Amino acid sequence: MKKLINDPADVVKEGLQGIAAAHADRVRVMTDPNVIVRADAPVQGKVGLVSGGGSGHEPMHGGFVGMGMLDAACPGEVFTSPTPDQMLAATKAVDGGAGVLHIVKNYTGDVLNFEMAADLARDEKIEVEAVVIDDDVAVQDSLYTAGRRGVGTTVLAEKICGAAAEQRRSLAEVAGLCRKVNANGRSMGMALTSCIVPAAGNPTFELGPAEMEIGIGIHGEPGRERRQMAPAREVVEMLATPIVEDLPFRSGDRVLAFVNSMGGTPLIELYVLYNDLRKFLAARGIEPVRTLIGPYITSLEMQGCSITLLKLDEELTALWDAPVDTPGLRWGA
Amino acid sequence: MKKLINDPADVVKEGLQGIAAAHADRVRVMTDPNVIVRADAPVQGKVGLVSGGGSGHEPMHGGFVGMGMLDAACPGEVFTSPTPDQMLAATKAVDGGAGVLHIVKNYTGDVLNFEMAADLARDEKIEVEAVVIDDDVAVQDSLYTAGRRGVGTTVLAEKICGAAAEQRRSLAEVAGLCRKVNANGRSMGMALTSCIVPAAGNPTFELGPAEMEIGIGIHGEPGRERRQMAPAREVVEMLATPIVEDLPFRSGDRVLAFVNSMGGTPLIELYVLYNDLRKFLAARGIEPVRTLIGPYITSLEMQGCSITLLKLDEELTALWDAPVDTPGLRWGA
Amino acid sequence: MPISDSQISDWIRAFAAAVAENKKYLTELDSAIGDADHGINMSRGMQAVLAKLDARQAADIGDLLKTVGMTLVSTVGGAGGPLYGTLFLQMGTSAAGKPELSDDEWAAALAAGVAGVQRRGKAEPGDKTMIDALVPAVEAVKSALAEGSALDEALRRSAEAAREGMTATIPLVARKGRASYLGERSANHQDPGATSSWLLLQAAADTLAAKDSQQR
Amino acid sequence: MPISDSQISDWIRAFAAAVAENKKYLTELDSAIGDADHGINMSRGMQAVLAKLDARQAADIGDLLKTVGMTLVSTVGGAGGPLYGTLFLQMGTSAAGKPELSDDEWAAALAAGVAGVQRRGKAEPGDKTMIDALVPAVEAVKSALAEGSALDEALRRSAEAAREGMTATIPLVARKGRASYLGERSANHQDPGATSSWLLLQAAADTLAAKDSQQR
Ligand SMILES: Nc1ncnc2c1ncn2[C@@H]1O[C@H](COP(=O)(O)OP(=O)(O)O)[C@@H](O)[C@H]1O
Ligand SMILES: Nc1ncnc2c1ncn2[C@@H]1O[C@H](COP(=O)(O)OP(=O)(O)O)[C@@H](O)[C@H]1O
Ligand SMILES: [Mg+2]
Ligand SMILES: [Mg+2]
Ligand SMILES: [Mg+2]
Ligand SMILES: [Mg+2]
Repeated sequence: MKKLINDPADVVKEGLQGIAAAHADRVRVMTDPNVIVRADAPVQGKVGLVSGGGSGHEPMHGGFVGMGMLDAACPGEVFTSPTPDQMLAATKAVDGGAGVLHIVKNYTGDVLNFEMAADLARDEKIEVEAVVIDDDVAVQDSLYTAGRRGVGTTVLAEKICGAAAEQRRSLAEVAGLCRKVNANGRSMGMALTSCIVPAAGNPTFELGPAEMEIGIGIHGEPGRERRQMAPAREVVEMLATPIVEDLPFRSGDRVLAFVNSMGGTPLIELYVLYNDLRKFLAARGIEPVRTLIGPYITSLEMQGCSITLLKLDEELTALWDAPVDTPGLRWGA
Repeated sequence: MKKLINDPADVVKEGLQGIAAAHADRVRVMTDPNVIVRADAPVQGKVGLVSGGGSGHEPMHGGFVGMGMLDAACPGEVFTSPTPDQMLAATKAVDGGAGVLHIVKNYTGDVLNFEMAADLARDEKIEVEAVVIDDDVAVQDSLYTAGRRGVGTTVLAEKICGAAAEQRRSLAEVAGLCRKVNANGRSMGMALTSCIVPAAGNPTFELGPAEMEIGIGIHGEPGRERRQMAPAREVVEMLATPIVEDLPFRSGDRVLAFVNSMGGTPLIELYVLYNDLRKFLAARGIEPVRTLIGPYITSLEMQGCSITLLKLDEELTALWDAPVDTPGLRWGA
Repeated sequence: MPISDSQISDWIRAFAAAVAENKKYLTELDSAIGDADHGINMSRGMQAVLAKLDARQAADIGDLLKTVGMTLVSTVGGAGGPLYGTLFLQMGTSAAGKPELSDDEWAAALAAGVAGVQRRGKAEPGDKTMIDALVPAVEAVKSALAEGSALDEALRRSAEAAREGMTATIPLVARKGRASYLGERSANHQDPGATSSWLLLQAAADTLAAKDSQQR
Repeated sequence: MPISDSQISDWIRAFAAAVAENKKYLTELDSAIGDADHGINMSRGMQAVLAKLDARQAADIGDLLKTVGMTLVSTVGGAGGPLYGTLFLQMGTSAAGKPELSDDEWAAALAAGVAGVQRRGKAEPGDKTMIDALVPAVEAVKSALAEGSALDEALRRSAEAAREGMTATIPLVARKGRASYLGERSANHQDPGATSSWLLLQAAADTLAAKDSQQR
């Protein structure tokens, strides 16, 4: 296992200490339980935004704490959802009297832990709403699954809801907006290599030198199918076709196109992919009016990518463009 | 070779097309010869900033074109310095009447090509100054080498000089500032894995499963020595000790600490490294008052990191904090 | 002879030991159809539980079980944390204020715990989850006691039912949890959660009944 | 019998062919002590030169050589581009306006080209660069002609001197270019640039002299 770490058991703790020290101007890190909080939390009169999930997806979620995005993030162990006491502590720390929104990725663990946390917070008289993000078209949404996973759209929802909360919109409005983003966002991912969970020490799955895994999640779990390596333009088609067909995205739609690295894929490849994606979209009359290209929701050092499309209207576009000032996403501030 | 590309020969071209499409609001991409230019270039009365180098280091340099940083970048083939005609075209495109600064990384190829370009530009009556960045302490600076390589400090110099140029400082002043940044910045890098140049198709060097290469450059070239894998805190010591001793950085110094991924190392590991770096610095009384943590000057998908320290004074700090609006670095705008 | 507070402690310690011993095995089962952490997570949680038990002041069994539940909830994470946490929390509620448990009170507590897991996770038997081991275990202990079996026999039958339920998950296609994303690819693998649940019931048979017969 | 414009073309084409043939070899030499691109870069440049030659209008030799130089400068990049570009540009200046070259004019043009490379790259013989092949080649052609040798003999001795210079780079520790970063680790490897320079001089011996003797 080749990693720039010390003891595998200390990765999350030391990573948090690093974040705390590097971004002391923006965030405060609480330990026992672990929570990353906006330095100026709670912001009075503002809906508090809390998210969280397993570690190993950096910059999500801790890197998105700050003005215009999250008020707090709860980092779990690597790829393991955090616990209710973290979420409760986060919720209490960011409650500015206007209620708290939990943005939850749809995994059984995340959902159950956030549910317990919301119950506990309500016991303490904090108004809490939860919205579950489930945008991964690789999972058949049916009675026979735990539902679609929450992936790339989570980042976009956190940004957009963060902007709305800064405008002092109500908890009901911000939650409604979060559901709207989720309803209009679709994602799918793939891997060229597995990642290695530090505590496990070896790759979660094995791929041959000419194989790739299509429809993966973000926890190193196996995907929908294994295929022979293909050129970027075919990979884009494999990912973008189910995305576009699912919503469906139609000619004339204006979208935010998000090309994400799973961690080990470098930027130049993301631009090659985006070049193929824009052609794919152009052929269908879909216009990418905003882009986000880089490693934003990762799986440790996994090589691979995911594509997310979010259908934009004027409201979402304006909220996307609004200032944001976090370690991982920053503009206008 | 596992890469998300089409034909290896088209990586640079398609990457540029992707950049052009993704960031049309900020940059314009010229082809034949390849140049990435600020959308609003030339900015009248402002010193034009041009840099360039081989591709494969993204976001450097193309991702740093925009308000407050570069006016143009010249992308060469992967890891091969660009050609004088690119640099000439860039220089002409950004000349707003106040002269043009070439920020050149110290590699024989980059230096010679930029020299020829400067001669050609002067023939066309454009005032050109060039500053060579040579901050890599892994190279013994002596009569017996081509001198130190230009690495991480380049990113910082581009940001800081870009801010000074926005303030309409003169060419002499901006060039002087660039030399000052170079004089106060030191870097060193290491690799856990080799990268694969697309046109070559196999790793530039081979490392055993428990080996790492210390003192590498950014082109997949071998480093100063090969060692057994070590914990992050020891890696930090191996890199930071020669950096601190070289300038030297002294107790009481305020620095910008830049922990960079070579491309394949994920953010969580950079934070673990930064956590060890801040302890290393604290033990020496050196205070990191600004941080930059992420993949900013990369070697394709190489796993590894580099550390850069820049000694700050008030002038440099203020220029670092000034607004910047590029695809790769953005704040305050 | 009722089940004592110290026997419940022994049961928890025996479960912790079984989880530690099977940490790699549980994680391997989870890498085939999940995310390769079930053993790591449960073992982290049970180590925390052991630390709590060692530091614990004497109190009633309800209190003991709630402490276990709370500790699991706040240290395990993932799906396993809230589910096992709920199991012990609900058992604790059922046993609230009791310094010892009769056979029927044990069966009632277990049933309450498993019902809590079902309410929280919404899984039915056959969904390929821990429920496939837990529900048969509750039924077995209840019907054994109803038939007049002694506690050791009832616990033995309960653990045996859990083992069978666990094995029966192998051919199933998962409909809950992370394994459900795999669809048909989830068949032919044993569910990790059902496996840890069997370890829990087996630990009960080994500790509660063993002491019970010694003390008889 | 002077060297004609079409012989110079043949020389360039022969060099392009030799570079294409040795593309992998040159790149391998460069991966040992550089960045694994010398063959790729030179071959990209010489392919561009061939395209230019095919499209070219008849003009003088100076013009031809300058076209080669400009094309290399704008297509090769790295250290090789400006250095080989300068070589041909300076040869072109030396041969400006000439429809054919006498033996001495050839030697003078080559010397001017190599002097240009030295001015640009500041390398001395012994620094483990292309200069180690080029400087002996110039000296050899000059002294052969001074001794009264025919052109074919002079070119042969020039190519032979380049080959020896190339081989002599093997034990050297590099002091210029990318290989210098390796310090002592650069010894025991042949310099890629010196190798391509030998190919250039060998191509001259094969083309300029061969035709020369046929036409004599
Ligand atoms: N909805 C559910 N109800 C009951 N048990 C479940 C449910 N979802 C998952 N499980 C159980 O949880 C186990 C996985 O636990 P664990 O690996 O700790 O959590 P995660 O899936 O979050 O990584 C599964 O093997 C399954 O038995
Ligand atoms: N200063 C110099 N003067 C002359 N030749 C040089 C100099 N620096 C490098 N070279 C030559 O250039 C060759 C490398 O060329 P190439 O690989 O194309 O460029 P780069 O080093 O930029 O990748 C070396 O083998 C050496 O012969
Ligand atoms: Mg998990
Ligand atoms: Mg090169
Ligand atoms: Mg799991
Ligand atoms: Mg080279």
